[in-house]
Amino acid sequence: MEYSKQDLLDMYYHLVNGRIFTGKMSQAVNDGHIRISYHSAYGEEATSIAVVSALRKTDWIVQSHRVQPASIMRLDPYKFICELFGKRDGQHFGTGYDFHLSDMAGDGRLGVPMATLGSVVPMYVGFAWALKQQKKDEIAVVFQGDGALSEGVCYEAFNIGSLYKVPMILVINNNNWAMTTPLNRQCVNPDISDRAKPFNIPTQIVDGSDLLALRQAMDKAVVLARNNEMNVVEVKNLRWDAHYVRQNSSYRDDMDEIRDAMVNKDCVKIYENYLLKKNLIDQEYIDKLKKDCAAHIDELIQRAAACEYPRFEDVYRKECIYTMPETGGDL
Amino acid sequence: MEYSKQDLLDMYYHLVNGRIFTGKMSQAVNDGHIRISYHSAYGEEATSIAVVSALRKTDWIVQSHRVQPASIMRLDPYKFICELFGKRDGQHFGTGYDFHLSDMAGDGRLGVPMATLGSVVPMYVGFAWALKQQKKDEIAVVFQGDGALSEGVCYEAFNIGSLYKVPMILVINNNNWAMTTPLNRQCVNPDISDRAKPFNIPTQIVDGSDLLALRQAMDKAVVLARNNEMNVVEVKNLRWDAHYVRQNSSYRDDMDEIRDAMVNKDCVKIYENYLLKKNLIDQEYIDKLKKDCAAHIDELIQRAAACEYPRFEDVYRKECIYTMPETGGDL
Amino acid sequence: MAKMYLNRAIAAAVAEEMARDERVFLLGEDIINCGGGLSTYLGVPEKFPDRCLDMPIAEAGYTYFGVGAAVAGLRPIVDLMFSDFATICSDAISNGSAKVAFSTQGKCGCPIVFVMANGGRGTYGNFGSGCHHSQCVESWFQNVPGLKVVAPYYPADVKGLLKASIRDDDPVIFLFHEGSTGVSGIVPDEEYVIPLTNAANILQEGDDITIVAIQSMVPIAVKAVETLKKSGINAELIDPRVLIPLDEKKIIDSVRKTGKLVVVQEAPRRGSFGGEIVSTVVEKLNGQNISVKRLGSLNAPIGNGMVEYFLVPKEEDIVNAVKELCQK
Amino acid sequence: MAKMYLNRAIAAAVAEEMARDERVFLLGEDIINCGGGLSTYLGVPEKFPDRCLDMPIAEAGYTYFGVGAAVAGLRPIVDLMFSDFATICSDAISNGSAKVAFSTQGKCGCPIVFVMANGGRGTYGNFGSGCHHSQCVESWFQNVPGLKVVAPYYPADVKGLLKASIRDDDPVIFLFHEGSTGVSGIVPDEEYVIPLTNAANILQEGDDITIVAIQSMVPIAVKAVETLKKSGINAELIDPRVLIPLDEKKIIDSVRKTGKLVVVQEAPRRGSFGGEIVSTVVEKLNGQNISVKRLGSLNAPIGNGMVEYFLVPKEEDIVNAVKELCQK
Ligand SMILES: Cc1ncc(C[n+]2csc(CCOP(=O)(O)OP(=O)(O)O)c2C)c(N)n1
Ligand SMILES: Cc1ncc(C[n+]2csc(CCOP(=O)(O)OP(=O)(O)O)c2C)c(N)n1
Ligand SMILES: [Mg+2]
Ligand SMILES: [Mg+2]
Repeated sequence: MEYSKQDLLDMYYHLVNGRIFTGKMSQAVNDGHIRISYHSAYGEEATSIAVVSALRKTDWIVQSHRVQPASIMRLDPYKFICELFGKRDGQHFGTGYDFHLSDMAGDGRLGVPMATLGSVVPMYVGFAWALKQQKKDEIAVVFQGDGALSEGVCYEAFNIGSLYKVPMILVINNNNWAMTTPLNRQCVNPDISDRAKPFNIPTQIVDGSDLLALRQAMDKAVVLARNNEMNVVEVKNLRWDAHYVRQNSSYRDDMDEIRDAMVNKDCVKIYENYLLKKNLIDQEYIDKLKKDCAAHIDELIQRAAACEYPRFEDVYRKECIYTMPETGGDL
Repeated sequence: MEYSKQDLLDMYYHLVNGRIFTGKMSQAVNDGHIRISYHSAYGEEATSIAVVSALRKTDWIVQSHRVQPASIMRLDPYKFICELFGKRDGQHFGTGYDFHLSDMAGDGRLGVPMATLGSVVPMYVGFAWALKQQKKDEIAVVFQGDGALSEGVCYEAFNIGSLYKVPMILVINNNNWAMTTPLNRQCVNPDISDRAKPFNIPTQIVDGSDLLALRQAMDKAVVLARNNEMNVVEVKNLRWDAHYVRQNSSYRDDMDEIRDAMVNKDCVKIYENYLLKKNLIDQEYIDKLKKDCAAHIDELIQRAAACEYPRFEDVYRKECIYTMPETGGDL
Repeated sequence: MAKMYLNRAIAAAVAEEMARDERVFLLGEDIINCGGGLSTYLGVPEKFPDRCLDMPIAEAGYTYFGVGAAVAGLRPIVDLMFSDFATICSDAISNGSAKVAFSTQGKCGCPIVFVMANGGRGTYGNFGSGCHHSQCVESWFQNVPGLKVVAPYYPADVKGLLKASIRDDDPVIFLFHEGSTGVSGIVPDEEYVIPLTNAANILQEGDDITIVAIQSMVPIAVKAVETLKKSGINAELIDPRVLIPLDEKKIIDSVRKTGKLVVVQEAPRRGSFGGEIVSTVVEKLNGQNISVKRLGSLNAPIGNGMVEYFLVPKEEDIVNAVKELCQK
Repeated sequence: MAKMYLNRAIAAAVAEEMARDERVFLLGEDIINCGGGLSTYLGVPEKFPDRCLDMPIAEAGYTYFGVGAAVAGLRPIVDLMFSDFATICSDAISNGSAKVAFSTQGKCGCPIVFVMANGGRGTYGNFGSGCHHSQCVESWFQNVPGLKVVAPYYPADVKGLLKASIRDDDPVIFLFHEGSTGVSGIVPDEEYVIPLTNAANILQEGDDITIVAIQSMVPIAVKAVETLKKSGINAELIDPRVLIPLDEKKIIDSVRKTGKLVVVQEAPRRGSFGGEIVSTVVEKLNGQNISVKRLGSLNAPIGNGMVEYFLVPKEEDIVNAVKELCQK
């Protein structure tokens, strides 16, 4: 498939912005702005970018805890940062963090996520079926990690999704680690997407450092999903950071691999070199873009830091507990 | 593999006895002796016989609700019938039915089953691991149906079982129906054992009407399990009866297939013909055996029918609720 | 007014609501060929073939499927057969459906009904199927904010409250009693809905003592009340019908008047919803000297067969408890 | 006597019991590389490499794995990280482990401990992680006969009761408080076990009112008691430590003396274990005029971040509730 210049440059912008955002949020943890475990997407940003770029604005994504670069393509990044900081201007008054961040009513089309791993897989099989049932020409993409795929509900979802032919894509971000447990202690076969095959679900395996390959895989996946063929894209990544920022990572026995990946499998560098070779960008362009992105995010961080914390009345409104509060009993 | 004459005739005895038992229990439902849904193994008896015949007496089986012919190879059939009738002489004073029937302390080596489908699969992965950990040279065989295999815990069990290499065999009795739902409304791929393959678990598919083929498959499976290789045997059966005896089965759209199976795929007839051809039995032998089995079971039924119901003090003993009743609080 | 079996009342409620609102759909095991595992939806699949979904035996997965569909704007009715199986999908219920409104800060609701057969059959003459088919689980969800819990007994109540539950914009656990799918009762011919609020029914007025009976205990308490009359004790009998939101006012008003409360339920006594009722009442009536007693099943698993009868409160237990309190 | 962090107390209890009985083993997520998701078993895997099992993220499956191993004669400790995840494996806990003794009619037990971090972190200065990481779930299991439920607060209690739980032959839900893994306390040097029976601790004697505080509310109630002393109110403060079996006697004796009871807990007020305590007390003290009040979190899901603080009872809530009852 051929992509337009604009398309290629847009992806580059999001990739760079995602990388810088990732770094800035790690810094925000160190600065005490973020006070809940922050799961960095460092090194895995291309996965987020490829997925969202391949979608229409009317399609849905369901973020996991490690795809913030995807979320900020859909949400006002200021609202997102405030959410991470637990501040009142957050998308959900700072009560959602990124575990519970959605945009159901706005333009972001972020589905309601779940912090119990795996459960979004069957949940969005149902969601996607409902889209089809309502004759909406929309698809849903769910992100989950290699670890999450051990949950039995994923298998139930493959079964139900293939029976009911739903417009959904599961993107497995296989970064070789679940918290402190390496993949080889989670399962004997590292190709996790194989588990969808017994249900006749099409699967692809892609290298997470190659944005264009990812985008091509996603384009294929989207065509299938629009034809109500649920399918799986497994992205082979390597988690560069600890499970959460500032976690003691002395348990990592793959530091050599990480160092190598940072040099030879950096999705930003690889894509940058591709664009340079195609003469679509030059060093000046790169430098300016990076400077602009950094400055913009810094500004948002400053605003978010200055924002106040939510008040009781903001968040514990009766209609936030029960949609029909009159039948919910006393708080 | 070659089986001794004695072995072949033993299997024949159990097969015939299992068939007759199955018929007699259906009758016991009609006679009002059994007052809980009875799930008949009619037509599927060979599966039970092959499994138990392939095992040592020290190995464990975990019965499902449709393998009574296996259970009576391990348990005193009088105690089993009393259990079905809810009578005091039952293995568990008639409080277990076949849903909750075990023989943990006696020679039967029936593991504790669960009436929530699927859950025995991970449970006996743990049980089998514990056997290995305790250096017992024993294996565990779990029966579950095609329907039960839709539960996500089965997939979790495949994963954990292959990681921890446990001496366990899962026998999937795929009889094409789960209650009133045909297999093609449960999944798109009828070969359910395929689902174990992504975990590198060896699988076999066998015809449930062919006792010898079943036995051979089980023999292979047992060798693997004794080497701590968890594996799966999928038996292709067809449920001849309704889900439970006396269920209205007007939903069945495969009556032609059943009629054909009763003539051409009857596991008793097929095995009988094999033995006849090998001159191991003759018609007189057959007639006498069937008469004896029927008479014996009739006698047990009569005794069970005469047995009294359990008393409060039999079953609600404090140590049946909590093994250490002193820390269980009041009843 | 016609006599109707409880399972027909369920089917009628579902069919009426599906006709009224095309967002309503039904999913569960064995829906198409037998109207659900307990034949509570007979006739519905024929009427609405596109909105009746057979599911594989994967309660967690298909309950989540329902939650997702609700988030996407539909109104699923999830049949779970026996309430015992709610354990398998309690993540979808308690962490899923119950949290949607809050975690979207009111921007999205989760209109979903979880229908389950609650309790045992032993109470009604058949043999029960034991500890994985006959549990009373209403209290397992009593401490999960975001859920509503409905537990009626009579067919007319089941019909009207199920309709209200389907129309409710929040997740509702709808429990009908397993032993009573074959129980019949008078059901109005015309359409009606029983709101989930202020739902308690005073089945008998009386001044001497208040009896609150939950679900299967209602008909037994009705008999006990008759028996007590003969001893000159006039009990007020209340069927709360809905547990969350509890109609506290009617119960408290009654106990304020009588000063005595017996709560009777089929669930094991310890940790049951009865404790919530007792506690709510005494808290609100601080200063008044109130005598209370909870009756419930033994704190023990329930066995297969006729031993179910051993566990569950009987008419005489209610009569004795009332007499004991009235003597004080 | 040494100061010890709560997570070290857990590790010490587990290591001691594993040394004592080779049937004891530990399984859960991230056991090997970080001593469990909340680092509560640091050092244990190095000491007992053959008896520490990393599990894939499959709570239902590995909890059942534990149940099976217990049935086969071992004594598993199943770590579930956050108690919120108990929903995922509640079939294994409630329908599995709790039913083994009964369904084998006493021929087989199920000695297993389910260890979980209960409640929120917000109470202790950090930011909590919201409605899937910070729930207080002790009441979700209160109506499942066959289970025992242990919920201590202080490191010394956690250690002694965890050891008793591991030695117990029945399934035990062992809840430590999530917000307090970094809380330290004095722990005896010598070996000790705190039996699960009669486990309530009277932390302060007093005649005016009884306060029963559950888990994270204990230290807050301790402060409230001090504050109340200044107003001349002498409260008796009881930490039940074990909820099932509840040490009813100490609580009832206390309320018999004081005539007033405040129960305070972090769980949402409605449907919580506090209702069970209130109900048990008033039932046993029929005839005596007792004033009661339950304090608990709002009946609402708990949000991420500092909004956790908004929900949970605070010292002043306890003080006010006590004063209110004492004025009557
Ligand atoms: C049901 C459930 N179990 C455990 C956790 C705790 N937990 C949060 S993230 C995580 C690791 C997830 O690994 P993976 O899915 O590979 O995602 P990654 O962090 O590598 O992106 C775990 C165990 C959880 N949130 N939910
Ligand atoms: C978790 C759970 N869900 C549903 C049921 C109700 N149920 C009992 S048997 C059955 C059908 C089982 O089908 P299958 O596994 O194929 O076994 P078969 O009856 O065909 O032998 C169902 C749905 C149950 N017992 N447990
Ligand atoms: Mg990972
Ligand atoms: Mg079947």
